[in-house]
Amino acid sequence: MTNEVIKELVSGPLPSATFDESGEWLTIQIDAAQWKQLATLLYNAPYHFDYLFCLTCVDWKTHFTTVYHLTSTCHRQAIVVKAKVDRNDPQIETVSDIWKTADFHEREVFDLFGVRFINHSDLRRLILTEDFEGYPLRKDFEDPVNMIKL
Amino acid sequence: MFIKEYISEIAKATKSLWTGMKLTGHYFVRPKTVITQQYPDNRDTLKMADRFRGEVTMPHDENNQHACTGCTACELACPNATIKVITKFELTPENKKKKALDTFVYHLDMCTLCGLCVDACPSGAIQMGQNFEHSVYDRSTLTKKLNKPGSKIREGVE
Amino acid sequence: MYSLHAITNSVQNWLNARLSSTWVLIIESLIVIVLAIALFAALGLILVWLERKVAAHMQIRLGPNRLGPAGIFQTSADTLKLILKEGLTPDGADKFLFNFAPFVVMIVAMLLLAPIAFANGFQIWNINIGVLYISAISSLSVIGILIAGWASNNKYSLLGAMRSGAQIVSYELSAGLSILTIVVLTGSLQMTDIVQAQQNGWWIFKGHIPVIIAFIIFIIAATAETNRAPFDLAEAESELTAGFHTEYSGMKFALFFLAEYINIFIVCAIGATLFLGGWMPFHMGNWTQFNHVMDFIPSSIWFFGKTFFLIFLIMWFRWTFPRLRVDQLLNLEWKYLLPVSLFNLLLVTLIAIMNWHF
Amino acid sequence: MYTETQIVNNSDDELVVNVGPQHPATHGVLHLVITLQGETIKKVEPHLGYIHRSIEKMCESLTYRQFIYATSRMDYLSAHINNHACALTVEKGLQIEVPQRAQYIRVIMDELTRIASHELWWGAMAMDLGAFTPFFYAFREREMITEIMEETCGARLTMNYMVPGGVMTDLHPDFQKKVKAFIQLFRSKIDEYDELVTGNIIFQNRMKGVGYLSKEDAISYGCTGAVARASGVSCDIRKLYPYDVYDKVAFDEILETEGDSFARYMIRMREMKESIKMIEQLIDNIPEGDYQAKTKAVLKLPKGDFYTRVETARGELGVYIVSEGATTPYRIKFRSPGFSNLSALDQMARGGKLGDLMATMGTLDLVIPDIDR
Amino acid sequence: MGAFSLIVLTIAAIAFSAGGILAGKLFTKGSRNAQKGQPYECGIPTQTSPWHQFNVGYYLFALLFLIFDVEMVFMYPWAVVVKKVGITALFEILIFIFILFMGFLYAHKKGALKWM
Repeated sequence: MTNEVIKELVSGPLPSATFDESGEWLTIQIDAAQWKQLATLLYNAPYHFDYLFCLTCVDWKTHFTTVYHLTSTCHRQAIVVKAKVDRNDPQIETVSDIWKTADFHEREVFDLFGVRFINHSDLRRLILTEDFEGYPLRKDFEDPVNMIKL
Repeated sequence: MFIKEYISEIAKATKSLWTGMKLTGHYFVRPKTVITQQYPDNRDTLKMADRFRGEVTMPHDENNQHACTGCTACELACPNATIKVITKFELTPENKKKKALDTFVYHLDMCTLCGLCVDACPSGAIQMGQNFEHSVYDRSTLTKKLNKPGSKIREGVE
Repeated sequence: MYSLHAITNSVQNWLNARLSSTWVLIIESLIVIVLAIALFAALGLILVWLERKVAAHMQIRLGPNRLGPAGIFQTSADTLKLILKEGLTPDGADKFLFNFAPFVVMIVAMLLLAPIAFANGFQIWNINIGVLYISAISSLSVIGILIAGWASNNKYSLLGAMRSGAQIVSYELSAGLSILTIVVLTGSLQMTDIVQAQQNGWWIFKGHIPVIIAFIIFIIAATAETNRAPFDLAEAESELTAGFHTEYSGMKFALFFLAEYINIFIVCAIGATLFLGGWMPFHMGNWTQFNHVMDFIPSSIWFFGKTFFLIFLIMWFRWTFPRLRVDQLLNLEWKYLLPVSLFNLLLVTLIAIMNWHF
Repeated sequence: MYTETQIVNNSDDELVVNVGPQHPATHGVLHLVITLQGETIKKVEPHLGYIHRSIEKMCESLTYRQFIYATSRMDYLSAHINNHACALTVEKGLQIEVPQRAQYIRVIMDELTRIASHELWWGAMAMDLGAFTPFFYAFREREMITEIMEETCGARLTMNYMVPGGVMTDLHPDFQKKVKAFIQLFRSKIDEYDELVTGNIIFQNRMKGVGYLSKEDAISYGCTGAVARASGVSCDIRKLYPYDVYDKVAFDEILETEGDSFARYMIRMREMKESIKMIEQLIDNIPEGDYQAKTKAVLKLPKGDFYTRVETARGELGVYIVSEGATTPYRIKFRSPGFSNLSALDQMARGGKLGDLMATMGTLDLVIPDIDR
Repeated sequence: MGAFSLIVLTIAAIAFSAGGILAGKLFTKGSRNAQKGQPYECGIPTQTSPWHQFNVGYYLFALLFLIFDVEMVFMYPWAVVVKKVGITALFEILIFIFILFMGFLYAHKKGALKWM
């Protein structure tokens, strides 16, 4: 299975998706709204990206991108999906119903970036306390007590 | 058959338990196999590995000279801002101003003993010491001045 | 040759000659109280030290070695530390029961001393139903644990107490049945009779394999009844932190801790009496010379030697095996030990009736 | 702290028990909220963050040479492998060719770390099950490894030995001799482990059929390492995506299919033997040459993102660096194996007894700083 | 010393325990605060009281124990005289244990020994 096949598969239902092959793996860039559709597409046969091995988020100061690293345990093909999320109202559909591992990872991202995952069954702070204010991994986060500027 | 299975099960279980007991019993009757060290008692004979990273030291030779040029490479290499190099300007015999070390401040309480400073030092002025007994009653004593009072840079170190 | 029996007799005669019978009784009671407390304190100190040493040597380390030679004063120092600790009662606890529980446990442990024959003729109460008495009293200790677990108002304690209840109650059956095998062979419930019956050989040697099986079952049940690993589910520190005594601190904790060790001593003493001949020296058939040498060793040494051997065995278990799960624990009793010991009892009965034992 | 969310929705016969953060079985500050019905577990809910140091945020302000030291503190039992992963990522970005000698050294160190980590796991897991003695036996052999490490790397736990381009210093002259002596001793001692624990009937009963995780669930939960391999998921990064000289070593990926605690246990026990085999193949063939490639004093990764996966003692560690071309990473993410493995704990423990939870947790081999980062 | 020893030993136990606890009280200066009085639950404030009805599943074992323990008490007098009575005693106990064992098997079959 080559990148071309995946491209073809994705660009059919999602014509606005862009592809980037400069990195190690094929990267698909989409908007947050399209993510759930793409995720379902990728998970289902015959490509069966059944293994979400990394889920994270990057703060680009103007917007967030949530980054999903997917692979298939039978085809061993890895791809990266980057979904662009609005920074002022960060929300994206959850995929914890497709990949259970996303449950914890999404909670972590919610905790540290403040991205809300729609329809997540149990979206609470995972690492920080419930009454913590701010999202530490955002670039504009300031903690005058614990952060030392070098 | 049920009874036979039942009995063989018990026999197997007993045997497996006995194997374990034999092993612990084996060590029980052999006090020579004890591996623990009597730490404060063996302090004199305790030899740490040469490369053991216990603390950052600055070796001085018999003339009270060190090799630090005050280039602050270690300060830049340190991930935790453990090292603060304070420099001053000294006059060389040719009456030129030359940067030299004034104080080498080392915060042992912030040091993670990663050894990056030693790796970065171009003149080999600092080394990792083998001392590991760092406990003190007052944290402020962990801020150390590594260059000895009145020490000078060794001749020929650039 | 001196013996404890002679000493007690002379003391009694000396007292009788000088005082009225009431005063003799009071003074004797005082002596018993002092001796019992001294025994408790000494056993606590020695057994804890011994346990730590045994554990250490099995775990290829030295164990306590700083305080006194081979660290024998370590436990004294620990006791001192526990005395100096504050005995806390949690706010939510049932205050009366919480403070009452250590007393129950201690009283039970103390009462069990009564019928034990420490040496030839050295016994607090030569009760004619000694074995039954022990069965009856020892089952009371679970009440102390249940009270402690319940009164603490702590979930770990409660779960620990519940487990302990099920466990002690279950294992009492097979302990009782293996004790019964000896009763069947001896035909008496009195401790002294049982010891006397082993004059020409200990039951474990004369009773063929069934008695050995009974002995093994007794040791297993004794380990379980004293809440020792691998049956320490009531405390199971990796599951329930400290089980039923989670909330206890200071001397109240020390009493539970002590009671555990005293109970070990007592069950091992009973085991030694029933199966290993109590204070009876080791005799070999017709080797008169050898038997004389054995007789020369004081009976109290024999008794304590055998008891400590069994204690060592139980410690050996503890430092070798992982803990059982709670349902496996009950399975072991109800599916293996109980049927086996019932069957074993029948075998022993047959042996006893046919006089097949030596 | 978590009060509001938990109290409610307890039916009458349920008991909510906190296990951790101060609990003997959690080996650190993990906090599990357990709903019990009698002794049967209805739900396990992990609460994290007691040891969160935000290493990812810290690394954003550290240069590519500096940030590696911080990763030794994540999964401190496989510090070498964490450092290795970071070094590999930087090398991938800079396209540095690492000298053969360094590659050999790295792999040997990784495998020694894996053995040391598994030894500690073995002892700690036995302790969870109430057997104390194995811990000391495991430490006896582990001590030999830490001493070897101390001689060569200068530290016993947080080594910081792998740097971009190779390793920090050359091997100690005694290294090969000592490793061989260790291998010889370890082969005899691993039989003792089997005698004491593996064959023990109580232990087997505690482990078999406990904490079952199906293959589908293992994949879905993103489990890696021994946890996934015990369920039959082939996921050994060393085999699938070999890095450094792993493609030159003959070794098997250990797989079991039962998916229970005992399978996870056996995987790790067999992995130790496999690691020994790998070290034996490499130790005599370390090529002469440089131990570090020539690199610039200041490293700058090109713009882009780089992802590296390595196999730590606990599973797959992913290092994801987003670079903007500066001397420090723009964003760095560590995909830690323990985090995903922990998320499957609820699935595994449900319906078991309280004692089963400890057996399951023991075989998950959780290192809390790795989960919290 | 006779049955009087029970009282004596009880007094000894109480003296020992009370002495220890009082000695502890004597040497310690207690301080109290809200945290100190809380039950220990790994450092987390406890949420539900343990004093409410919950299913432990031990009660069946308690019932079984009751049956067996009572039976065992019957066996003690039998055990004492078994040698004197001879072979009849064996048959008697055979019947006794048989009935007991049938009950046990019944309980086993009914699943009473299975942990719920």
